[in-house]
Amino acid sequence: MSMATATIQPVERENYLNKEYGVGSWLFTTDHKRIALLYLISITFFFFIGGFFALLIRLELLTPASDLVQADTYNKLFTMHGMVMVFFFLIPSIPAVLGNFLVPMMIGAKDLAFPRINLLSWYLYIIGGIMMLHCMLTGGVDTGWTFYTPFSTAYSNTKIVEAGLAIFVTGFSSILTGLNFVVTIHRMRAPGMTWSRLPLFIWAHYATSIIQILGTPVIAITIVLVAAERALHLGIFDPRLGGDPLLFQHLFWFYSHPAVYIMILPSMGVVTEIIACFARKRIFGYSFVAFSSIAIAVFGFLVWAHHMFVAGISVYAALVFSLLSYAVAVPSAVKVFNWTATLYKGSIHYDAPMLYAFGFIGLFTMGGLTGLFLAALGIDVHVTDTYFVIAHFHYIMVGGALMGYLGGLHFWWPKISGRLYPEGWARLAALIVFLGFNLTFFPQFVLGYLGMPRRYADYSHMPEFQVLNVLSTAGATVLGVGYLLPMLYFLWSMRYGKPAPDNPWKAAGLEWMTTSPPTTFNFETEPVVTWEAYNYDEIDSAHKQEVKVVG
Amino acid sequence: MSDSTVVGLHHEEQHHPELLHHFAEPQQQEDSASLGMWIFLGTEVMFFGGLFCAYLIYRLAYFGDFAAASQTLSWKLGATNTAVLICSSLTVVFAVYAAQQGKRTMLIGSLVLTIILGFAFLGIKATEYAEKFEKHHVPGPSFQFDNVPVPGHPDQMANRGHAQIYFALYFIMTGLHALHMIIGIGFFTWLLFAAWRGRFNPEYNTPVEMGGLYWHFVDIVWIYLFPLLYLIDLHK
Amino acid sequence: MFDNFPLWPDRASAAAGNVDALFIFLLIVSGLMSLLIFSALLYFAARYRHRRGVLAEQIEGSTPLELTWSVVPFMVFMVIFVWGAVVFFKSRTPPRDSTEVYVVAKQWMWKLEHSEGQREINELHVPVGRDVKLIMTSQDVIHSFFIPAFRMKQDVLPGRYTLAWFRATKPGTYHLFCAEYCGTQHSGMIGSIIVMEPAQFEAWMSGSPAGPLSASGEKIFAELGCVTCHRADTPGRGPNLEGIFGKPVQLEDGRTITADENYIRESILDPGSKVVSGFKPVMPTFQGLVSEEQLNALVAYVKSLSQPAATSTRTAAATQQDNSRGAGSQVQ
Amino acid sequence: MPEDTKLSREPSEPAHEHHESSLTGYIVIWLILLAGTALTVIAARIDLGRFNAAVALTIATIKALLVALFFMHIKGAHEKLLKLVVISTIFFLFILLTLSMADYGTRTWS
Repeated sequence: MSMATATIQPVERENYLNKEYGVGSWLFTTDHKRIALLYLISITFFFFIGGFFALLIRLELLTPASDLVQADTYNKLFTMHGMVMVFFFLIPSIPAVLGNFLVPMMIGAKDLAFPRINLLSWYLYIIGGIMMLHCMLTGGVDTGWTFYTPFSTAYSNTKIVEAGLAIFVTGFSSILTGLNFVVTIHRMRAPGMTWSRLPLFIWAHYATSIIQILGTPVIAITIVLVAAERALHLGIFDPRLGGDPLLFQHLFWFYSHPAVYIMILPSMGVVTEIIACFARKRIFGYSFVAFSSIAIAVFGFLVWAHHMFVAGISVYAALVFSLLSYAVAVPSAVKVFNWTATLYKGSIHYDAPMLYAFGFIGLFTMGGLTGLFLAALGIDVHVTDTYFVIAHFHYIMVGGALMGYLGGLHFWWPKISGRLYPEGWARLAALIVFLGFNLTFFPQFVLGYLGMPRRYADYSHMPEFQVLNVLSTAGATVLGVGYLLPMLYFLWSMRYGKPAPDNPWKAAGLEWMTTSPPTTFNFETEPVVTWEAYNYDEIDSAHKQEVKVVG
Repeated sequence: MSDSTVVGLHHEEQHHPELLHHFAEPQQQEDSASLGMWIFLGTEVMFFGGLFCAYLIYRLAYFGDFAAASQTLSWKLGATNTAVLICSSLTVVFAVYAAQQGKRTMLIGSLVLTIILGFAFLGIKATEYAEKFEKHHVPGPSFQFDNVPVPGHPDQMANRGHAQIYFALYFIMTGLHALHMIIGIGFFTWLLFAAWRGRFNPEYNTPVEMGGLYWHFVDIVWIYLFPLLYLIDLHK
Repeated sequence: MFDNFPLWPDRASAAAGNVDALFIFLLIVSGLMSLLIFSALLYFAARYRHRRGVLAEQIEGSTPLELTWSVVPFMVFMVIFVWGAVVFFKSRTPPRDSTEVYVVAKQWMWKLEHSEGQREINELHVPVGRDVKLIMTSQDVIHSFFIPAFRMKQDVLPGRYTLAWFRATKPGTYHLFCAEYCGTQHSGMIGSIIVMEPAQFEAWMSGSPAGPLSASGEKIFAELGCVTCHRADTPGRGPNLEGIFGKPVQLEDGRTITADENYIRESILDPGSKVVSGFKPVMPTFQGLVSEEQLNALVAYVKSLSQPAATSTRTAAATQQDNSRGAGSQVQ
Repeated sequence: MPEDTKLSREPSEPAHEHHESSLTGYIVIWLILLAGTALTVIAARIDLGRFNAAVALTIATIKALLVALFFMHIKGAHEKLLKLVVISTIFFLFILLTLSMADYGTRTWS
C-alpha cells in the first residue's frame, strides 16, 4: 500500500507544509497557514471533548431517572459541554482555522498584518485551553456556561474563577484574531482588490471581527467582576448588599448574544463561497449579502436582553428588545433568499461541500424561524429555558455553524492539505450528519413546547418526556458517527489521498490561483486583480472554449 | 531635512531594515500598525465600558451613598493626578514629535519625563490606596463604613453595602487604570532603551507613535474617572 | 399511546389559549416560509442541475426583489411582534382583585403561602376560575416559577419581588418546574399545581384553618415595634401606612414612586434609600432580622391596610388571633 | 479597463502632516486641558442642582476630544477610517449604556 502511494507521488513542489520540518518550525511559525493548522488540530481536540460530554448528557437522558451519572456530575457535564463548545470550538472554529488560512490568500496578501500577534493568539487559546482542561480534570464547574449570579458568585463551590480565567485568556485570543483580520482586510489587499471585489467570505469575516473586537472585552470585564465578587463579596451582583444580579445578565449577554453571530457569520461566508462555486454563478445581490453581514453584526448588539424576558427586566425594555430582535432577523432572511436565488438558472453540482451548504440552509432556516418564536414575547414566556431554546440554538450553532465549518473544510481541504478527500465518503457523512442532526434536535422542539426545562438531570416525575428523549439520544449517536467520519477520512487522505490540483473545483477566487498547498508567501508574485468576484462566467466560458479547441 | 521622504519612492532594493517581509512598503506597515492600535484602543474602551455601565446604574440607584463614599477621597490628590497625567501627555506628544523630526536628545528627554510623571501618578495613587487601607475602605471582610452621613442629609447615614459597591468600582476602575499605567511605563522604558540605541529616525518611529496613542488613551480614561469618582456632589 | 408520548401540552389556564393561538399562527407562518424556501431550493436544485455544455446564466441581482424580501418579512415580523407583545402584556398585568399567593423559593424547594394563611410546600392548590397573583422572591439564587400547562413562567429573584398571575380553567394536577438553573438538585425543584373546583377548594381551605397572612403580619408589625412610629391615630415618626399601598408616594429627594410590594419590601430592609417626604431617615434596617416569610406577612399586612374590606378582615383576624396584645395597641 | 491601470493600494497620501504642527500648538492644548481640570473642580464645588454631573461630563468630553484630536492626531489623520473606528466604538459603548438603562430606567414604571 505504502509502496503504491509512494510510486504515484510526484516530486513535491516546495510548499508551506514541507518547507521546514520539526516541532520548532510549527510552534514558532508566523505563517498564517501553519497557525491555521495548529488551530485546526487544537479545536478538533476540544470539539471531541465537548462532543464526549454531549454524548454522556444524551445517554443520561435516555432514562428519566438520574442513573448514569449523579445530578452533580450531570450539571458539570452540561456546563463544560457548553463552555468547551462555545469558547473553545464554535467561536474560534471558522475564523481561526479557515479564516486564518484564507483571509490573506483571498485578498492577495502574503500574510496577516500582524503574524506574530496571530501566533500569540494561538498561544493564548492554548493557555486558556490548558487552564480549562485543568479546571475540568480537577473538579469542573457546575454553573452552566452562563455563570448566572448569584449562584456563581456566592453559592456554587466549584472552580468558577479558574474557568472564568480560562475564558478571559481565550477571549483575548479571539480579540486579537478579529483585530488582525480587520487590519489585514483594510491594509493588505492586493492592487485592484476593491471592496466590491472582495469575496463575501471576507465580508463575513470582517463583520465577525467587529463583534469580536467590540463584544469580547465586555465579557472579559464581566469575568473580572465575577471573580472579584466571588473572592471579596463586593456586592456588585449580590442583592443582599444592594447589587443587582440582572446586571450580570446584561453584561454577559451584551457579549454572548453577538457571540452567536461570531459563530454563524463566518459560516454564512463559507456557504456563500460554496454556493457560488457549485452553482457556477455570481452570488445574487452581492452587495445586499455583503451589507447584510455588517447589518447582522451591528443589529446583533442591540438585542441582547431577549435572553432575559422573564428574568425580571422591565416590561418596556422587553418590548424594545423584542422589536429589535425582529430587526436582526431581516438581514438573516435576506441572506437565505439570496442564496436560493443564486441557484436559479445555475449549473448545480452536488459535491460534498455543496451538500453541506444545502444542509446549512435548511437547518439555519429552521433555526432562524424558531428564533421568531422566541423573540415573540408571549411565546418566549412559555418556551424560554426549555428544550425549545436548546433545539433552536443547536439548529443555529450546530446545524448552521458546524455545517458551514465542515462544508468549508471539505471545500478548501485540497488547498490546505494538497490532497483530495474521498468524495463518496464525504457525501455519505454529509447525509448522516444532516439526518442525525434532525433526529437529535427536532424532538427537542416538541419537548420544549411540552415544557421540559433545560438543565434537568432527572425527569422521573415526567415520564411522558421519555419517548422524545430516546429519539433525541438515538439521533445523537448517529450524529456522532457523522462527525467521526470526516476526521477519519481527512486523516486518511493526508497520506493516501490523491494529490490535489491547484484548482480542483475550477473555483473563482485568489486562493485557487496559487499552488495546492500554497507556498509560504502564498503567491509567487503579488497578484493584481482585474476581475470582479465570482467571475464564473469567465472561468466557465474560457474552459468551454478550451474544450472546443481540443475537440 | 530628512522628513522630505516621499511615500512611494521606497524601492525594493533599498529594503528598509524595519520593513517586515509581508508588507509591500513602509507606509503600509505604518498604516497597519496605527489602525491596529486604534482598534485595540476600541477594545479597551469597551473593556472599561462594562465598568462604566455598572457605575452608571449603581450611581443612579444609590446616589447619596455614592456621594458619601466619594467624599472620603481627596479631590485634591485626584486633581493633582489629573494634572500630572495631562503633563505626561504633553511630554508624550513632544516625544512623538522628536522621533519624527529625528531629534534624539529631545526624544530621550521627553521619554524620561514621561516615565517620571507616570511614576509620580502611581506614587500619588499608592498613597491614596494606603489611606483607604488604613480606613478600612477596601471592600471585603474588613470593610467599614458606618455612620457616615449622606452629603446634604446630615441625619441620614449612608448604606454600608451601597458604599461598598462604590469602593469596589473605585478600586477596580482605578486599579485597572493603574495597571494600564504600569504597562505604559514598561513600554516607555523599552522605547527609551531603543531610542538610546538610536533605533528611531524620521523614517521609522512607529513604536513611539503607538506608545503615544496608548498613553493618551490611558489619559482619557482618567479624564473621565476623575470627575466620576472624586467629584460626586462635592458642593454639599 | 399519547399518555407516554404527548405532542401538545395541557391547556389549563386563561393565558394558555392566547399563547397557543400565537404559537399556531407562528407555526403556520414559519411553515409557509420554509415551504417557500425549501420548495424553491429543491426545485432549483433539480431543475438547474449541471448539464454538460449548459452554462449558468449570470444574474447580477435585483434591488426591487431585495426590497420585497426585506420589507414583506419585516411586516410579517411586526405582526408577530405586536401579537406577542399583547399576549405578554396580558400575562404581566395581574387583575386588580386577584387572590394572592406568596412564593418563597430556595435551593431546592418552593414554599407557598396563601394570603388566607395556608402554607404549602412544592404544592399549590388553586380553584378553577379565580385570578391568582403570585408574589415571589428567593432566599438564595435565581429560580424560575414555571407551569407549562398555564404557559406561565417568571424568574424568582433574591432581594426583590417578581410578580406573575394566572387563572386556572381546568381541574387537574399540573407540573410546577424550576426553569432557571439553580444548583445541584435543580431538577428536583419540582412540584404540582392542583386545580380544584371552587367547592372542593373551599373544603380544602377549611380543612387546614389558619389565620390570614395579614394577621400574622400585624403581629410581627407589633412585635418588631413598628407600631410605635407608624401610627394611624397620631402623627408618628414614620408615615401612616393606612391606605398607602398602590398609591404614589412623594419622596424626600423629590421623586415620586408607587408604593408597590417592592417598595414596601425595600423600605423595611433599606429604609434610608427612599424616605417619604417630610420624614427623617431614622428607621433602622431590618435586613437580617426578618425572614422572607415574615417579610411577606408584613407586606401582606401593609397591603391589607389599603383594602376597602380591610377593617372587617382585620377584626376577624384580631378575634381569631386573640393573643399577646390588647386591642388598644392596634393600628386602626 | 482604464481604472485598472491605476492599481494602487489604499490612498497613500503623505501621512505626516502633523510634522508641521508646532510645539506651541501642543502647549496651548496642554494649557486648555489644565484649565479644564481646574474648571471641573470649581464647577463641582458650585451647586448646579442636577446639572453638576452634566457639566462635569461635558468638560471631560471636551478634554478627551482635545486629546484625541490634537495629541492623538485624529484631526490630521489622512483618512476617515480612524475616525470611523473611534465613532463606531463610541456608538457601541453608547448602545451598551442606553439599552441597559432602557431596563433600569423603566423598572419602576407601572
